[in-house]
This record gives sequence, C-alpha cells and structure tokens, in this order.
Amino acid sequence: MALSREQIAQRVAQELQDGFYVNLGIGIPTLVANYVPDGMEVMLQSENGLLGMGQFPTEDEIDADLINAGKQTVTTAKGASIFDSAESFAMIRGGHVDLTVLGAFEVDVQGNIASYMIPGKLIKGMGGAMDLVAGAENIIVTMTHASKHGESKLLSQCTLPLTGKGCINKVLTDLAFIEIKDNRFHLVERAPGVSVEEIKALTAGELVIPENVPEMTFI
Amino acid sequence: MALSREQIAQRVAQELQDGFYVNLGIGIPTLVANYVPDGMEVMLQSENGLLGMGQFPTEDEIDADLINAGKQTVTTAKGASIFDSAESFAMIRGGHVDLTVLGAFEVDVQGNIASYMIPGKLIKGMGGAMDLVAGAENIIVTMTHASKHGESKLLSQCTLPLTGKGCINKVLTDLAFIEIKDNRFHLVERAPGVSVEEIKALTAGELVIPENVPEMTFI
Amino acid sequence: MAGFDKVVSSYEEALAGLEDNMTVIAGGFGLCGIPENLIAEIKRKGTKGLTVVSNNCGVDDFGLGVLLPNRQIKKILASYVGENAEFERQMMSGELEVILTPQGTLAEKMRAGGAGIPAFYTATGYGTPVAEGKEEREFDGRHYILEKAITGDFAIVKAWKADRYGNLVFRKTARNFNPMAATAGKITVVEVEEIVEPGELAPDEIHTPGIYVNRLIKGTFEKRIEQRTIRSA
Amino acid sequence: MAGFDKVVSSYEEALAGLEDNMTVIAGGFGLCGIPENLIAEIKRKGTKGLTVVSNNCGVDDFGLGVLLPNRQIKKILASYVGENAEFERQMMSGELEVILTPQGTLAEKMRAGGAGIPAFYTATGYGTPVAEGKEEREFDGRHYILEKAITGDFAIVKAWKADRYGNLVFRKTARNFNPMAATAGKITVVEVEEIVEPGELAPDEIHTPGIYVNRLIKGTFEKRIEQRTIRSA
Repeated sequence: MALSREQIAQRVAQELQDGFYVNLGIGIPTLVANYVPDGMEVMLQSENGLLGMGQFPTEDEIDADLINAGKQTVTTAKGASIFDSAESFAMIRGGHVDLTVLGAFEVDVQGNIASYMIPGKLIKGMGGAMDLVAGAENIIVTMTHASKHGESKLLSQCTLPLTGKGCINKVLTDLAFIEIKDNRFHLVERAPGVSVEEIKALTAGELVIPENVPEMTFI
Repeated sequence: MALSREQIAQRVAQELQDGFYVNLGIGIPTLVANYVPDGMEVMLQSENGLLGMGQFPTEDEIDADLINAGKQTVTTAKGASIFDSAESFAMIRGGHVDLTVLGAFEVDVQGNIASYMIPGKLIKGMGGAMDLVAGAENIIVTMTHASKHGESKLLSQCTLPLTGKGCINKVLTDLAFIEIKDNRFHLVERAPGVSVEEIKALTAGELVIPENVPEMTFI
Repeated sequence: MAGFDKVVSSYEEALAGLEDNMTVIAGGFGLCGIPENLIAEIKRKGTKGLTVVSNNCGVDDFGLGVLLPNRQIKKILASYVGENAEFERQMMSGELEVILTPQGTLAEKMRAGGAGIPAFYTATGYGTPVAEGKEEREFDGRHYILEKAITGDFAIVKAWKADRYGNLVFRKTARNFNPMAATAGKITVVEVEEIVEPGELAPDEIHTPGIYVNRLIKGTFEKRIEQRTIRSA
Repeated sequence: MAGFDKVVSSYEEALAGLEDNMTVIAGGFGLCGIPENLIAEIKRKGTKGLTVVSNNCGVDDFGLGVLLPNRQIKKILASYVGENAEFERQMMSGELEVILTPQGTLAEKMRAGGAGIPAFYTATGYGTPVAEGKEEREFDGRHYILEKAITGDFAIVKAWKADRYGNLVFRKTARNFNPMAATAGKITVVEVEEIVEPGELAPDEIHTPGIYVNRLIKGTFEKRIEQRTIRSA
C-alpha cells in the first residue's frame, strides 16, 4: 500500500544521523522532525535565520518575533542561534547544512527538480528553495509518485520550470525510495505491499530495477 | 615655512564635519584626532573592526583584546560598535566612511597613489590601504611634498607600485593643499610663508596655479 | 540633530525626500520584523511608481500589501509573494512587475549593495528561469550565474532597540533581512521599539553599527502574526 | 562525542588529521585574537608545506612566526607581514611564497569561501599589482577585478566563550578575522577561554553559530600585546 504522509516522513527520518543540521521544507518534510530516532540529536535550520528550531509555542510562549520559514510561530531549542538572512543563506549555499528535505512537483533522471511554479496557475515564488537545492550536497525530495490522475512525477525531463539543475539524487515517494545516478532512476526500496511492477508503471523516466528490491521497514 | 606634522594634521582637521565617520591611517593621519574642532563630533573607524575608537588606555584599562589597526592598545568611545573584518571592509568598500586620511610615497596627476611598497626595500604589504582608497569617495593624502633629497612626490606618473588608481583628489603636504582634477594638480592653499614658486619647483606633475593662492590659516 | 544623533521626531520627517519612482529596500520576512509604520507612512504620503525590494509583499491589509490598492508599487523584487488577492491580480494583469529572486540571492544582493561588491557568482538559480539573461560561468567544474548588487534610494528597517547614534539590536527572527537592508540604502531609516543613550548597548552585541543609519524613530507596533501555531501546554 | 558536543580534550585531538601540504586559515589580527595554542600545536606536530591564510604572520617568537624557523609554511596569503626577521629572510630568498592580499579582499575571500560564493568583483586593487592576472570588468562605469573565494582544509580560530555545541562569542577586537575563518574550514577548530553549557548563550548574541565548528577546546592564553600604548591616568 502507498505510504501515508507520516510514513514518508518516518522513512526519511531513517536517513538522519546524530549531530545532523537539517533543513526541512514545508509540508511532509516538516513531519520528519516528529520521527527523529530516540537517542539521536538533530538541529533544525530555518532559513529565515534560526538554527535550533524548537517546538510550537504554548499560548503563553507565543512571540510574533519568533517564526520559522513557514511563518509559523515557533520556539528555540537548547543551543539555538539566530542570525540574519545573508548569514542563513551563507550557511545553506556554503554547504554547511547536512541534510535538506523538500517537496517537489517533478524530478527527472538528470537530477533536475521543479518545485516552485506552475505557469499560469501557481506563481508564488521560490522562497529559499533554489538556494537550498543549489547549496546542499545531501537532499531528499519527498512527493507522491504520481499525480491524482496517475501521471508520473518521475520524468525523463521535467516539464515545469526548474528549481535546480542536476542537484537531486534521492527521492522518497509514497511508493518507493529511488536514487538518481548516471541519468537514470534506481529503485532502492519499495513501500510495503507495493510491487515493482506498480512502481515501474508509474515511473516515466528510465528506471533501473535490481534483482532484489527490499520493502521499507518501519519500527 | 614648511608645516610640521602637527600642522598638517591640524589643517586636515579643518576638513572634518560634525557627524563624520573617519578612518585615519598610521602616522600623521593619526594625529588628526587631536585637532577635532570644539563642539564637533567625529567617530573613528579602525579597520580591524572597531567604530568609535577612543583614546589610549590607562595602565589599568589596558586590554590585549582591544587594539586599533596600528596594533596599539586603545579604548572604545561612547556609542562604539565592534564587528568582524568582513563587516569592517563592507563598511569601507561600500563607501560608508565619510573621510579617509592616509599617507603616501607618491601621488600623480591622474589621482593614482603609491603607498605600500618599495620594490626590493619595503615589502610589508598593503594592509587595508587598497580597500580604503578604492572604497572612499573622500580621501585626503598627507605626505611631505618632496623627499629629503628634494625629489617631488607629486608626479606626472607614479613610479612605485600603485595602491589605487584614479582615486585621490586631495593632497595635503607640508607645503601646500592641492586638489587633483582633469589630470592636473591644482594649488589651493600654501603653507604660511611658503611661496608659490617653491611649491611649483617641488611639484613634478603639471600644476595649475590660480591667480590667488591663499595661505593656510590656523586658529 | 547634531553629531551622531539620528533621532527624528515624526514619520513624516523620517521619510522626507522619498519621491515617486524611487527604489525602496525593506527589511522583514513575512510580517515578522517589518517596518510597519514606515510602510504606513508611505501609504499616507501616496508616493507612487516605487520599486520595492523585499522578501515578501505583506498581506492584503498589512505590511507592503497596503501599498497595492493605490498602485504605489510599480515593480517588486521578492522571493515569495501572492499572499494576497490584489497582488495576484496586479501581477497577472501586468500592472505590477514582479522579479522573483531566490531568497538567499536576494539577501546577498542587498549585502553586496551595501558592501561595495557590484556582483557575485552563485550556483543558486543555475539552469532555472532565474538564470535567463545572466552570465553563466564555471568555477572548479561547477556552474554558477552572475548576480548583481542592489542598492536603494531608501532602506526602511525595523529593529528592536537602538541607541541615539543608530546602533541597532534586533530581536529573535525579526532580524532576517533588516541588517542587510540597513546597509543598502542611500538613506536608511530605522524604526525601533526602544531608544537608549549611546553607551548603553554593549559594543560586542550591536548587530548593525550606526554608520549605516541616517534616521531613527521610535514607534509602536502591531506585530501581526501570519501563522499562529501553538501546541497544547 | 555525541550529538552536537564539539568539545575535545587535547590539542593533539583538536588538530588530528592536519597533514603536510594542507591549507590552514587562521583568525587573528596582529597578535590579537590569534589561536595561539593551536599554532603552537602545529609547531609541535611539525606539519610542513602548509599554505597559510592569515592577515599577518605573527612575530619572531609568537603567533604564526613560530612556524617559520622549521620552514613549516610554504606559502602565505596575508595583507601585512614582515614584522619579523626570519619572515623577511625567507620571503627575500624565495623559500617562502608570499601572496599579498588587501585586507578587505582577504576577509571577503574567506567569507565567500564559507558562503558558497566562488568569486566576487571588487574595486580594491584595480590598476595595482594585485590585479595582475585577474579579470577586470566595468560595472556602471567603475572598474573592478574578480577575486576568488578561499577555503581551507583546516580553519583555526580563537573565540572568547563557546557553548559545547560550538556557538561562539568573541570579545572586543579579538573578533576580527575569526568569524570568517570559522566558516571557511573543511574542519574548523576553535579554542576558547571558557566553555559553557548549551542554552547559556543568548541566541541573539551568538556571533558564530555552532554549525561552522567541528572541534572545540578550552585553552589558556598569553595574549601578547604588540604595541603597548598608554596614556597617563
């Protein structure tokens, strides 16, 4: 069965390592924070200028001067630091963030990503996404494998305006964990109960299928 | 008579304006701080990261962590701020300092300045001088008009390696106050008791002499 | 006003000299740390044809959004917009020119403008619509594009505390774009919650040195929250 | 060491992995704010062929100058050097390659290295020996040269206080090049006067976020003064 949003987040969380500085995009990526394995510490970077984002505030703690990149009120975690936007993106662009997780509309076999604009329909802007994909060496894209109409989002070539070129190598969808290299998708894991054939049918770009494709495991 | 070092500094101080942020180089420029007119406030920028440099410390106040760009122990003035070297030169390069005063070996009619290196003899480096001359719009160069051997330091073309190109328009020597424009020196004032002929004789680059060349006045 | 005292007594005085068709750089992220009273004064003043540089454009009735109904903004450079209907309408109809700029590039363009760096290379936006018309170049086998600095006729900034000399301290994530905006204005105007005497702010703790600040005014702030998100206590 | 605790217990551990022919970026201005014990450890270790990036090169018997007698430095990028005789001798004889770099350009090259900016334009050095071999370019009628970013295999940094997570606070003008150096090292090693627990430093007052810091050690410091200048009380 296809993974739920929570399960996608849970599987992404397995890629975390102790001591990682992580930037989580809006949507499913945000949920990853809920699944940090016990005994592991990660620190969340919010690109509006906060390293060490804490949980949401209580009614009493709420502070208009303390928000995250999604403009939600937040708190600071122990050992947090606050800085200006130039410093925040120096950190991101300079490759200091260990892992970036963000959503996308499309990815393709060249590692291109389209995530910020649907011409004539959604033109709100890229925010920090272009900086994040250009700066990070370790990015995981989370998205549904196909649209509601069954159209694959893993393409030979992105059709929407790009957010970044050749920068994505890991994609976690509701059906599969896929790596991108040598201009091809590589099937690494499948969602429990989802067959290789289903994944293949919904992957438009060239997909390399190894002999053994293990199911994802959740604790 | 030729101006003393103190008199040069005193004359430069007449160019100060209330509320000026000023960077003073090592040597004569440093002395300018002693002649800020009464009732006028200026703030000294030291390029190692201090805006609002105060006087030298007393024995008790001395602090190894608080020095100026000449590596001398200093104090902070009221309203001082401290920042890193990138910020300090952002300030300088970005043209935020109102007046820069620095010494030189040579200047020429094109506004070029040579102040940091005598090949084979003095190769200590430019420190912040190249940034200062490139960033400031208002620079006063202080120097003796000629060498001890009577060789002019105001040339048609600098002979030493340049610190900056086309960036100087005011020079205050022990003999004269000179402006540089249209590829010529322009005599603006002369030191008390110094004749226009003496100045002319010691100025190698083309010198424009107006009909009336007033003597400098000191209070 | 003498010496380094930057304090002015009215918002009118704070924005004196702001004229039609000028460029205004504004601090703030979403509605957090925006110079809300300075923006309101621009609305009151009715200045038109402005080019605005700001990460966002407020909401319908708050922040830079209030400048939209009277078409005071001609052009905006921002990373994320369209939190309000009027903005979208003006953008779609072409009345408002929108130059979408990646957030980090926008911050760096402001910093470069203040720091005398005319242009810099960045990998951000390479191979995307942002790269159109820009120089592309390889350094050590990676692709970059050339981005140019931004400066403004005015910069409008919100800080927390200042001393009379214009030394600024920001509070929490209300810092965001404000320090860079402060460096990039020919005339930088700052509104704050509290003004103290020079010497009261520790030199090591000042975020923006007063050299960047031309005018300073004390305001009162609504500080509207865009996404009020709480957990149960 | 688990999670974000960056504290190491010996200088040997602090510089583990530093090998011959690596590039080391060092904070400090003159003898102020230099990582004096980390430098001493490099001397003890005997690492050779180093490329050093630092505003100055210490004096004969203190700071980076102590690495000269055993010819541990092969090449140095600095803005102002030659405060010691051995330096001058090695430079004149060609044993030591010296790349004189304007102070502001040096600071910006370090910042760019840490910030993922591969290169930037600056007016500093245009038309001077510094411009030799570099691209020249006009923007809005002014001349600039292209300067490239610097990164190091190691960065050695001196801060005042840190928490165990590597968040740093600098003291007075001992800040200087240290914050930029901290961003530009593949491995950034910081020595401090005091280490506190995470949460003890106010988030708004941290000068360098811990994300840039890999190793942290508490040291004791001589803090030698280069120009002891006093006024009578």
